[in-house]
Amino acid sequence: MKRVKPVLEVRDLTVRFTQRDTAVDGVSFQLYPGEILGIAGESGSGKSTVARAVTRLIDAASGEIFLKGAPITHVTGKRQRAVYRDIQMVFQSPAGSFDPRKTLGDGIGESLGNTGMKRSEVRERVGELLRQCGLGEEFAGKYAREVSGGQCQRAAIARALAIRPDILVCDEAVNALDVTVQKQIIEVLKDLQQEYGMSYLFISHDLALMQSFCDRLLIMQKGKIVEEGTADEVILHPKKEYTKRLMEAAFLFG
Amino acid sequence: MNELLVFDQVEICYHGKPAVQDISFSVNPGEVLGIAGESGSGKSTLIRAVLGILGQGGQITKGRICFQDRDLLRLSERDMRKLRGEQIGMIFQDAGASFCPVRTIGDQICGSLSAHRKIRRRESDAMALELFEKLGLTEGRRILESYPFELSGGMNQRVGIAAAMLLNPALLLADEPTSALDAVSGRQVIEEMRILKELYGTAVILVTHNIGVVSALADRVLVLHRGRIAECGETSRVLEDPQDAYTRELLEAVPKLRRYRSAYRTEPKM
Amino acid sequence: TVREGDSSTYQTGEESSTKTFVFGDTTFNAENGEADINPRHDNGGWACIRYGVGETLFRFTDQMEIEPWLARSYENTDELTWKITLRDGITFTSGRNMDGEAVKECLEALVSEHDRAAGDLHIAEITAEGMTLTIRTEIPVPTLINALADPYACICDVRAGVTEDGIVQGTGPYRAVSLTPDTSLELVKNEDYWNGEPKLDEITVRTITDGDTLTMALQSGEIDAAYGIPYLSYPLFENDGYTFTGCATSRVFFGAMNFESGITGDPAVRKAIAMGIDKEGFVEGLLDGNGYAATGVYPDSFAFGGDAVTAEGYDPDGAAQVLEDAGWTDEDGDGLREKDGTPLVLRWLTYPSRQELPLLAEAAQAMLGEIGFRVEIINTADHNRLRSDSSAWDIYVSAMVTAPTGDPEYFFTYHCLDSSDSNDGHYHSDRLEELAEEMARTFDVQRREELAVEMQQTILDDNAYVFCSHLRMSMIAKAGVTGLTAHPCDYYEITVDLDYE
Amino acid sequence: MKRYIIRRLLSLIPVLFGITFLSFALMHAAGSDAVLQSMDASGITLSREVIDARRAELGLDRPFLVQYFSWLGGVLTGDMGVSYVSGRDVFSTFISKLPATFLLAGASILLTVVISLPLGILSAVRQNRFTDWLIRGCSFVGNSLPNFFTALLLIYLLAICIPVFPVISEGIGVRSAFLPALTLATAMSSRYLMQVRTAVLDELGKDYVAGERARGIRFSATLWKSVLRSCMTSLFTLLALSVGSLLGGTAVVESVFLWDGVGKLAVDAVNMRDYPVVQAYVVWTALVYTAVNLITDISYHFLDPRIRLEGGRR
Amino acid sequence: MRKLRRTRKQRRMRMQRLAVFSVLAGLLLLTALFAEQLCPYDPYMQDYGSVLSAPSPAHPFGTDRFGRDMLSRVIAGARTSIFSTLVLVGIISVSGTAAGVLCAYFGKWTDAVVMRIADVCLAFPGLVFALAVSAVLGGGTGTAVIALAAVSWPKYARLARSRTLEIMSSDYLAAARLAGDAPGQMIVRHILPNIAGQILVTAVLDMGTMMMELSALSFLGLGARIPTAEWGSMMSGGRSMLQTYPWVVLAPGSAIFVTVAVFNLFGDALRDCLEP
Ligand SMILES: Nc1ncnc2c1ncn2[C@@H]1O[C@H](COP(=O)(O)OP(=O)(O)OP(=O)(O)O)[C@@H](O)[C@H]1O
Ligand SMILES: Nc1ncnc2c1ncn2[C@@H]1O[C@H](COP(=O)(O)OP(=O)(O)OP(=O)(O)O)[C@@H](O)[C@H]1O
Ligand SMILES: [Mg+2]
Ligand SMILES: [Mg+2]
Repeated sequence: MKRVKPVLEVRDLTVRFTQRDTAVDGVSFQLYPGEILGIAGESGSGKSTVARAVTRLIDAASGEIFLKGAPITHVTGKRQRAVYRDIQMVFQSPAGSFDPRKTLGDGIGESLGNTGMKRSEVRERVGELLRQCGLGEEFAGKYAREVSGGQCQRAAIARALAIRPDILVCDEAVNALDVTVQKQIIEVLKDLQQEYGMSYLFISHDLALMQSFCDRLLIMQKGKIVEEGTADEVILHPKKEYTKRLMEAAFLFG
Repeated sequence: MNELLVFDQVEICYHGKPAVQDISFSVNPGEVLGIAGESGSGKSTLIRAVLGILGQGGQITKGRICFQDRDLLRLSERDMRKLRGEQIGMIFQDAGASFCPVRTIGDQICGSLSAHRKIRRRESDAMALELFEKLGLTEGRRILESYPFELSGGMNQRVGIAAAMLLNPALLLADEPTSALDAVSGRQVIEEMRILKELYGTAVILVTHNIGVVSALADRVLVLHRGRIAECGETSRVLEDPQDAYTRELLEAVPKLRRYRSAYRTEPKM
Repeated sequence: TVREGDSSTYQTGEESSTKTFVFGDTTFNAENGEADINPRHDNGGWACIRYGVGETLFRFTDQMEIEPWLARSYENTDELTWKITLRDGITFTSGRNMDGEAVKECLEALVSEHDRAAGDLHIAEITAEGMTLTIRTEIPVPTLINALADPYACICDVRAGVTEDGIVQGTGPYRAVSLTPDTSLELVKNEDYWNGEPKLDEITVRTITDGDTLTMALQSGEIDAAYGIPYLSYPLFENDGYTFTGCATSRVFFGAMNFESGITGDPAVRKAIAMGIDKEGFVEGLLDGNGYAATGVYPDSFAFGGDAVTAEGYDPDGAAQVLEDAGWTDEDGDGLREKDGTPLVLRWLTYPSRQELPLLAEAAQAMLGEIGFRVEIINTADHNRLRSDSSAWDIYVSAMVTAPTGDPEYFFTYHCLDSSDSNDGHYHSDRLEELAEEMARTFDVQRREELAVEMQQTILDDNAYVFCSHLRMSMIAKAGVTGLTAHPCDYYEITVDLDYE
Repeated sequence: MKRYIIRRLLSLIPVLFGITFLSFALMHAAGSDAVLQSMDASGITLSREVIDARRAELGLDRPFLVQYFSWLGGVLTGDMGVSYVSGRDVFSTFISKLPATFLLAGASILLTVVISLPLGILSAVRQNRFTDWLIRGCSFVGNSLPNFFTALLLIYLLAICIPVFPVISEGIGVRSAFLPALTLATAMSSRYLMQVRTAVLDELGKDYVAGERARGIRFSATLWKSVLRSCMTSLFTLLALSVGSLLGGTAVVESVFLWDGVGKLAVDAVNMRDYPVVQAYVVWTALVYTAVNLITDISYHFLDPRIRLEGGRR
Repeated sequence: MRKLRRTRKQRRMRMQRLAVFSVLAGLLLLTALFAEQLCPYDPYMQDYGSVLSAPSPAHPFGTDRFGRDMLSRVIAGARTSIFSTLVLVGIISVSGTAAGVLCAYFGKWTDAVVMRIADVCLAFPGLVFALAVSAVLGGGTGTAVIALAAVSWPKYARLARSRTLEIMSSDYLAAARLAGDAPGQMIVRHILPNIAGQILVTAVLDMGTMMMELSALSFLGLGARIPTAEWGSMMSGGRSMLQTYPWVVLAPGSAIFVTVAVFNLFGDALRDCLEP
């Protein structure tokens, strides 16, 4: 592939929640600028855990993570916060990722406020982001519990895009959405990628969607990467039995 | 008379604000009705209204909902309780959360059976095991002895279906039974519902925003858009020749798995 | 050998022939130093004598005069020698005969084990000869006979020893069979009592520290007589169902002035305080008549007490005038007097464990407030440390027994002299020192009484102390109980006369 | 599990150390001591020499730290010293009074559960209806009554107006235990009842309640079989936590009812500044309290399958 | 239709309830504030002429053993009792919450040390503590407040700690971290607002309990200084009069009851509205 430096590189990442069980076991991959890397795999295979580890929300037991060539495996404090200018994430459960006592607008504008942007500017930008993700501006004043799951997830995507990170980690970001909205969001993501050269780490179990959206695919099983390749390669010519089973199921939905 | 469930000009409000309006449709015995639509369009609201479990702040403000020619809105809580489970079953989006976390599955299945008929634990276990087998659930014994949190999401979902089906209801309400699941488990759930439909002739209302699921299972499909019915008709007709603009949009948006050459043997059943 | 008491002798109505009696008492507890009835242990003698187990060689009459009890007579041969003849035919409940030897052993054990007794008696040597006992003291001790009437001098059989629970064998009308500290004491009749036949077969003394519980226990009939019922519950018993007995004791509520203080160092202020406290009002209004307004150190029942002396009477206007004359004036009209910029703030140190003390403080606060004082009450359990710091208080108000041995010297020795340990206010009077010296040398009872009056008058004239009230000791019994009489010395409760119909 | 218990036991050590040291230090700071205190109570003035001699006898003249460590050393070798006041062995006195207190505490916990569990549940189920208001009203009354007052009221009603129970306990027995236990239970119930109500209300809002409703299960069955079982652990914890205030309460109640237990002993000892007894009491309360909470924590592992099977989440 | 009306009515009732109880609680506070102006008599004026007189038109709650008007004393006591309770509850809820949040947030040894201290305080008999504190600092309401605060804060620390831990594992806190919040910001913006409701409700519900505990100390002479009117000490001071002069006990007793009830119901209503 391209001989450019990866924006995100993960080497031998291992994460343990308990002493015995290893949630992620020696995972390595690279994410190149402007690339969309998909991670698929059955439930509990460690997809979310990878996402949380690369965003430094949980500590890796071993292995290394490089962001634009710089190691971020163990950064803390200010430097960790600096990392979040480059990398953002959309969480799996939309409702739980908004503070129940803050409006969606507050949540979306939080990162902007932290960069020192003025209140009024923040408000404007929030409105813009909401519109971009297919929501009306009035949603800025609503609380997570007052909107449906899909609406909430769109707000979460707006939040992640607010400071235009270089890397966006989407943990099943569009699964809760109905297809029309899903399509709309995917369009937004594609536009952003084209415009700013953003890279995505796209976690999903919707293979059809991934086939059309992702450049490369990783298939995870029990914390390990079992298969890796371009989206078409993996989907159309799966090598492992596990991947085949996954595909078989996916066709049913298509 | 032959309609099992009839919605007649129903309007449902949350805290006085209408969530769905002017909904009329019916379900015949043994028929699978798919309800599709964008999120927030009121799909869950409709089926929760049938069981009268709208929760805080929700109520039916207009129209009638009739089940087997009985107006559900006029039934006493007591009669309603007899209907629930026995006549109308329900599968939740997150079936795991609809089981009590500190009792075993077997215990709770027995509990829901004995709420409607005299039954002993051994009998209920036997019935459950038999159904599990029909549904292709292996390790039935272990499941019965497990707590909900010990089972994976897919397992919980399938147990939820089984628990609802054990009472052999005339109508089964399923609220996004697959959306929380990965493809493998989701597929199993769909398989099972098909089996049930064929075995028992249960009518099903299936709420989902996955058109694939709708096309795999539903006889008829109802498309909701912003709380109103956008389109309603035979599944094949709606999918192939959508009349409504929104339905068309919906169908176009569905990502399709491209299959260059028949690289893969398994044909989708539909 | 010791007879071990069995704990379950008491059973209500076991047999109609057995006469049982339950006496409830708030004071029979370790807090009062009465953990048991061993006279050599703290104030155990109080319990020993009160509950009719032990008796002393001498006792007090109702007029607080000394009379022989286990002794027949005494003779003061010289300043250092006392000859005491014992009564014949008395046996301890252990069975041993009470003779000179037994009493000698007992007193020797007492002075070796009981610090206060040793300090009072100054015994150099005791010799016993049949029924006579000769006591030689190290220094002249005019109050020796009084000290022998103190409860600690209960005569017990030392050879019979003390059980683990603290039971001793005395000569009283009842014999202790079992004792649980802070809970109960079981007594049975002493069949061989020397002074009449005890009327009751079994007595239980229950420690009921909580006054309200005691009240209700008497109401419900679970106890037959009680000591220490709160005054405010008295109306419940003022009917035919109950009888009262009470009299003034030498326990006095009094304030000691601090002579180091800028406030109470001023004689006018002291005088104003003495004049400004309405003792009658306190006694009538707050103690509901269950106390006696005090003039001096001792109550009426003592020959040298009561009206034998004079003190400032209640006169608020006069008190105000005294202050006014001394330059304590209220310039700014806020009701608080000041002199040279010093406000008339009186720090009133007292403690909560005796419930009447805070009441007195509160009453005085209002009374003295009328005449231009501001009274700051320091009500703390830590008063003993505070009072030794003379910069921390102006008046220290406590409740103390002033004549435990019936003799007047005790109070002055402990409270008023330069050498007194409790003279924390550093009161000093040349005249008082002189009189005290004379008192220490005087054996003549008449003269001692005169001295006592004079000494009291001295401290009262200096307004060094203000005596507010003597405590009335009361017992309430079910109607039908006879022979239960309150005694001014507070020592005698259960006697051979106690009976009920 | 074993490791968990061991870890909990180890964490007890600094706690006990802290408690003993603090109490020792504080009692000293509180001024006065057994000797002076007995002087106040009896009203007999003692001379300085007598006071000093007695203090020396009790070892009260030694430096504070020496006293503390000598006491602590004794405790570790099973010797809690002798009472300054009665001169008895503290440890054996304590042991002899423990059963009475345990009986009382046990009885009041039992009564509390019997009173507040059904009422709390009823109150939750009938939220904001008349029954709820009535029950809560009673709980406020119970909450506003100091222990001593409840005690007097109960004695007055049940021993004097209707003489069914004795005022002063006739030894340690069920009949005697009833009134003191009821006193303690009144205070505890009125608080516990509200906690039960809250816990049940919380639980009633959970998804599975709707789930069981949809399955047509009778509400009463849901309540007894699922809701109660689910909130059992939190109810248990709350009950265990309230053992703390129960232990405090026994002190007052035992004194009023003359119940010959540790609480009464402790109140007397505090009044008397009888350090060895106070120390013993403090250590004892702390031990029991910590033990009760330890047992509760461990019993979770049996009560709540979520914790039992996940292996010690905390 | 019927259901609709009921739910709407319920919502309205809930707001009404909050309004009613906040008005009542406000009234209590006002009484405490303007106690001096409201007293019909001087609450400290002794009158041996009418000692322990039964309730009458002149003295609606009767008089106490000093002949002071009980109604005036109950009103005057509102200030001491309610304010000292407010201060106490304020101290313990704020300090306990702070300790709990910091423990949960910084974990490790901070947590271990602070929670061990909390264990010590929790298992410590309050009476001993109160005795000592009052000896060192002298008696008075302040002392009692300090003594009680020392043994009651752990409850809040525990509550705050467990809630904070719960919040810390939530996705929205992860989102806040991703938004670049510093620890302080996260605590102030997300953790505190989310636990505040529960802490507030607990604190309001604690008012009654704490009022009782304060009065228990007054009873031992460790609380309010003589002759300060304070409900608890008035009640304990009158304990012997329950049978003979019941009004002396019942007047402050009912004042405590009313306050406890009002604050409890206010707390309940507040919770219903804060956490639907
Ligand atoms: N906070 C946690 N504590 C303990 N174990 C955890 C935790 N989070 C995840 N795990 C475990 O780690 C493993 C991987 O979980 P992860 O959430 O990464 O799976 P996933 O692939 O995202 O699954 P899904 O598709 O269901 O989201 C699972 O076995 C899970 O039980
Ligand atoms: N408890 C509630 N209180 C207030 N509004 C509600 C409540 N539940 C749902 N709504 C509103 O009602 C509308 C319909 O909600 P519903 O949950 O039925 O949507 P849905 O079609 O199931 O969406 P999704 O596919 O996201 O689950 C939405 O606009 C939602 O915001
Ligand atoms: Mg995941
Ligand atoms: Mg829904």
